[in-house]
Parts: sequence; structure tokens; C-alpha cells
Amino acid sequence: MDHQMDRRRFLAGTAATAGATAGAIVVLPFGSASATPEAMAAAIRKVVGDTPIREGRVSLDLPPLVENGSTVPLVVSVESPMTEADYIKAIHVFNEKNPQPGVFTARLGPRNGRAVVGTRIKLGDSQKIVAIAETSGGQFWSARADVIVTLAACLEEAT
Amino acid sequence: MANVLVNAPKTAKRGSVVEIKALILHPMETGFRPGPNGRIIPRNIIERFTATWNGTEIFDMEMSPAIAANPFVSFFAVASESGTVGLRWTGDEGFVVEERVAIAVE
Amino acid sequence: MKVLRLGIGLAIVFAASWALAQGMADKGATDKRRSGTQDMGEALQKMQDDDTANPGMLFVQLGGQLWGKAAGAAGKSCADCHGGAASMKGVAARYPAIPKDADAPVDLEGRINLCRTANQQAAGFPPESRELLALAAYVAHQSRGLPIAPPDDPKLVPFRLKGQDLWKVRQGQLNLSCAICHDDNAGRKLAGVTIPEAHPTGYPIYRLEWQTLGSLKRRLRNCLAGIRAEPYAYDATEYVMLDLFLMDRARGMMLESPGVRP
Amino acid sequence: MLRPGLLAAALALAAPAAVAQQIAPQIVGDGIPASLTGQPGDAARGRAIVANRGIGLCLLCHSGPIAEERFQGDLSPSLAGAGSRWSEGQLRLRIVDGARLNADTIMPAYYRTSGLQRVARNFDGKTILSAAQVEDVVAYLATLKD
Repeated sequence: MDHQMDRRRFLAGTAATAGATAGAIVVLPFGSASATPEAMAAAIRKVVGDTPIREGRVSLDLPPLVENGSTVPLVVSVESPMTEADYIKAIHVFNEKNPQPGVFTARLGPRNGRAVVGTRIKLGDSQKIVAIAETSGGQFWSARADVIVTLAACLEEAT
Repeated sequence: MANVLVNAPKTAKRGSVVEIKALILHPMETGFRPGPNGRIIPRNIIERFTATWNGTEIFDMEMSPAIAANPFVSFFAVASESGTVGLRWTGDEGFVVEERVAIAVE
Repeated sequence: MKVLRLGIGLAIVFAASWALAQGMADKGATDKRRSGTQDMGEALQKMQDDDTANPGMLFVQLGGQLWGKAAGAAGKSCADCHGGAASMKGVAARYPAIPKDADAPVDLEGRINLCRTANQQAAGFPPESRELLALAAYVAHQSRGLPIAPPDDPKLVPFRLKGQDLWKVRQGQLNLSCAICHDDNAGRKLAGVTIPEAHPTGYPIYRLEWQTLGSLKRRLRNCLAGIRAEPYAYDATEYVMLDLFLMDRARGMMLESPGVRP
Repeated sequence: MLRPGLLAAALALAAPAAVAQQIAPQIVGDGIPASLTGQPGDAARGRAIVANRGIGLCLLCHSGPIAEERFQGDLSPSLAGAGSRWSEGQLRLRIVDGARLNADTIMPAYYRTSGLQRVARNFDGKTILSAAQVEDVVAYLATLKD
């Protein structure tokens, strides 16, 4: 219920500003079957404010099937010339089901040459991951990935 | 004994883009996990990783408990001039580790 | 050829061991054995193969630091007796082994602790301590890429056979043996997870589940807990005997230490 | 081959005292026709037990028509259709002590404490499932007709 409400509010907020901006703008099309948990939506809104989020330019590379959620390799790459005039200034990654929605925020600039960041994250369960890139011009671009985390077969002693 | 592994090229052509990879020993305890006695183990994470090139900050990452234990970070940098890449990890319980690698730019 | 070198008294034991080794002796094209690495996805294989991405390498690095550090009443470091890391090449490929003048085999960690107590005159490291694992990883890393080559020491044979018995015995509330899963059902899915053949090619391993490095002993304890059996005590010879059996079963396979496993 | 008297003695009933009634399993042919509690089980509860990886453990080895459980095993036959392949009594014996029918079976005996070695301290003397849980699982499996 709450999720639905929040999702509508979230979509309404982005759609309203989307209308004012020219170009192909896609509101983050979260699958209707799995409504975005409100914490992730709120965390994203805190970063982007009312600015619309476009889909594209960002690629989020994660294994689709993860053998163990405790160490999941992830690479975010963003298309950008990375010049003084036009660069990616931040990459934010969010998740739905971990206790906190924020995974990391990387700040970068023209000195990086390429807007590519890699790290490893923890995922307690199968879920959706969202990466959002912020351009020097104040635009937000995004990509999503669904990750399936297999559960350990045997229960182990607590060591 | 700092336990850090950094992978960066020793030499690079001027203006080329090089990849820098770094791995550091750290538990990244989330603060959400119960210990053997049933009590929550206090949070102990690296909160921030920064990289400088000859003292100028070029990259920064704010980490959360969702970053895996023994954090790995990779990023790119333009080999502008010869010098030192400084890497710095800071976090809970006063954790500070610094590592430097030299890159000769030709 | 080997038979000629053996005492008659050992012939029977040897025959049994030979039969045991024979099943696994086929190599090359006919070798269908799979390292756990081959059962992992691409992302984890890449993590293992890249030395600056493999978290186990942090422990190898730490082991290298400890190798040169003096310890104990003798004030000696590993390097003082053994020299550089090159001296350790091949060692991990042949352990467990029976130390000179001893009757029972020790595993690699046990051998390191023997050096600690006898030569450095220091206390042994506790099981699964970071120092012990780091030194074991450092030593094992020197054998990466080498084939597993258990020694022909006839004194090892009875221990190895006992290890095989332990492998095959049903135990725990779930009444399972190691062999039921890792021989009879390897490659099949237990829940969503492919059951590996359980070759000790990468120990000590960086297991993602643990988020740290761990020994074969710890892995065996986990399996015992999984079948709801009482784990052997940390210093029990059962682990060494299982290790002996498993190394023989993996004879000729390539060492990968430090392995990465889910 | 199957001697009810002996089996009844062999099956140590270690279910918690909270279970009101425990009836020694009586084998007839290749099944145990009578409920272990004297009551019919609850199929919905049985489904939850089967689906639970820490209680029933069933889906570690078997697959079954439980769509929400994504990772199921393939070591053992699918549970789908179990209710048309076997009677309730046959299902009951296969859960209670499948080794009675096939000594080499990988399937643990869910309601037996004898003949086990080196059981972990926290499970020692306990059956995997209680009599009531066995009945719930039997009731659920009996509904799996295709």
C-alpha cells in the first residue's frame, strides 16, 4: 500500500518536471510487480531533487546470478567525454533491500578521463540495483540491474 | 603493517588514461549483524576513499555498510604529469591508511 | 618400481593405497576432475585470477611481512632459516606430511606451528588466526600452478586410508557422508548451488561466505555442521587424515592458492 | 523383512513433550498407514515445512511445485505428483525412515534417532521433524496429484 503510494508520488514528481524538459525522457520504469521500496525512492530523490532522471548513458555491470551475496563485483560506466566542459561529476548506486538504500557515491571529474568506477558490494537478497550518474550540467542518467542471489544450501555454524 | 594492494602502471604516456585498482584489508562490519553472543556487532566500516595526483584530489568515494569486506575500488585517471598517486582510506574507530604509488609520465 | 622400494610389512597397506590412488591417476585428456574454480561464474573466476582483485592476496602480502619478522625466544624469522619465498616452492603441493622423527602427519598449518614452537621458540598460532592463515597462504602461494604431489612416504598410507574411511562414513542427524554429496552427486544442484567435487586446490581459500580467508579445516567443519554432525576438535587428527585423502584424490591437479570460493 | 515390532523399538521417539500424542509407527507392507499423532496433518502447514530450507530441508535435494522458492535441488525426484505415486501410508514411511525401503538412500530418516553417528550436540536425540510435522508434510504431499 505504502509502496504504491510512494511510487505514485515519486513518479508524479518526476513526470511533472519531465514534461518541462525537451528530449526523450524516460521515468525510471520500475517493474510494476516489484514496487520500489520507499527507502530507495526517497534516497534517490534526496540526490536528484526534482530533476528528471533519464535512462541511458550509464551501464551497470553485475553478474545476473550471484553465488554469494557478500561480495558482488560491480562496475558502473558512463558515456562522457570527461572534458572540463562536459563531465560526470558523481555516480551514485542504490539498492532496494539492504538495510540502507545508499551503496556508494563516487565523485569524479575531468582528471579521471573515463567515468568508470568498480567496487564490490553486499546483497542480502535478490534485488534491483540502480546507478545514477550526475553530469557537470546537472543532468541525471540511470541504469538498473536485477541481481539474483542464490542462497547457501547448507546452514553453517556461526563462526 | 598496512595491508593494501595497489595496482597502477609504473609508467604511462602523457595524456593517456590509466586504471588504478586498490584493495585493502578491512572487515566492513555493517552494524546490523548479531555476533556470537546475540548482540549486534558495532559498525566498523571505511567511510571514505580518496585519491590524489600530486596532491590534487581526483577521485573520492563515500562508502556505506553495503560495500563488501576488504573493499576493492577501481577508477581511472589521466596521466597528466609524473608524480605520486596518493590513496587514503578513513573510517570508523579512527581508521586511517595512506598509500602512495609513483607513476612516471613520458 | 615403487614396490621394490617398499618393505614387505607395508606391502598390504601399500596395495590398498595404490588401488586408491589408481582411480585418480588418470591425467590429461581423460582427467574429468573439476576444480571448484570451474564451477564458479565468470565474475568469481576473474576475481581469483587477478592478483589485485583477489582478496586472498592481502593475506599473502601479510604472510610475506610475517615471513621476515623475527619471533619467539630464538629471535629468528622464517627467512632466517628458509631464506626467500622460493624455498617454499612445492611445499604446499606435498603436504600433509610426516615431519622427520615424528610418527603422525601434520598439515601445512601444523608444520608452520611446529616451526614456531621448535625453531622460533614461540607459541603456536591459534587455529584460524590471521597470522597462521597468512603464513599458510604465503607458503601455499609459492606452489600456485604446480600439480598436487603427495609424497610416497609409506608411513602416510594408513592415515590416508583412515581419511578415506572418514570420507565415506555417514554421520550427523542428516546421516550423510562426504562421499554422498561430493562423489555421488557432484555437479548436481543442492538447492541452487552446484555441488563441487571438493578438491583442495585453493587452500587457504578466500570464501565469500566468510568474507575472509579460511583453512580446509574450517571448510570441513562447515560441512559437518551442514549435515548436523559434531565437528571434530580443532586439533583433531581427523582433519589431517581427510586432508591426506583429499590431496591424494586430487593428485596431479593444479594448486591455485589463494583460491576464491563462494 | 519389515518387522513392525522391531521398528517400533528402533524408532526412538524424541519429539518434544508438547506433542500430546505419539504413536509408535507401525509398518504394514511398504507404508505406515496410521497417523503418528492419531490426527490428520495440515497440508498448508506441511507446505511451509517443505518450503523451509532450515526445517523441512526438502527443496535442498528435491524440486517441487513451490514457485516462490527459486532455488531447488535436483539430486532427488521432483515432489510433483508424489500424491498420485504414493498413498499417505507410503509417503509416511518414506519420510519417517526411507532406509527401511532402500538402505543406500540419500534421504535422511526424519523420524528416527537410532543408528546415527556423531550427531551434533544441539540435535542429539532429536528427530528432524516432530510427529505432527511429519503428518503435516504427509498431508501436503498427498495433495500433489500431478
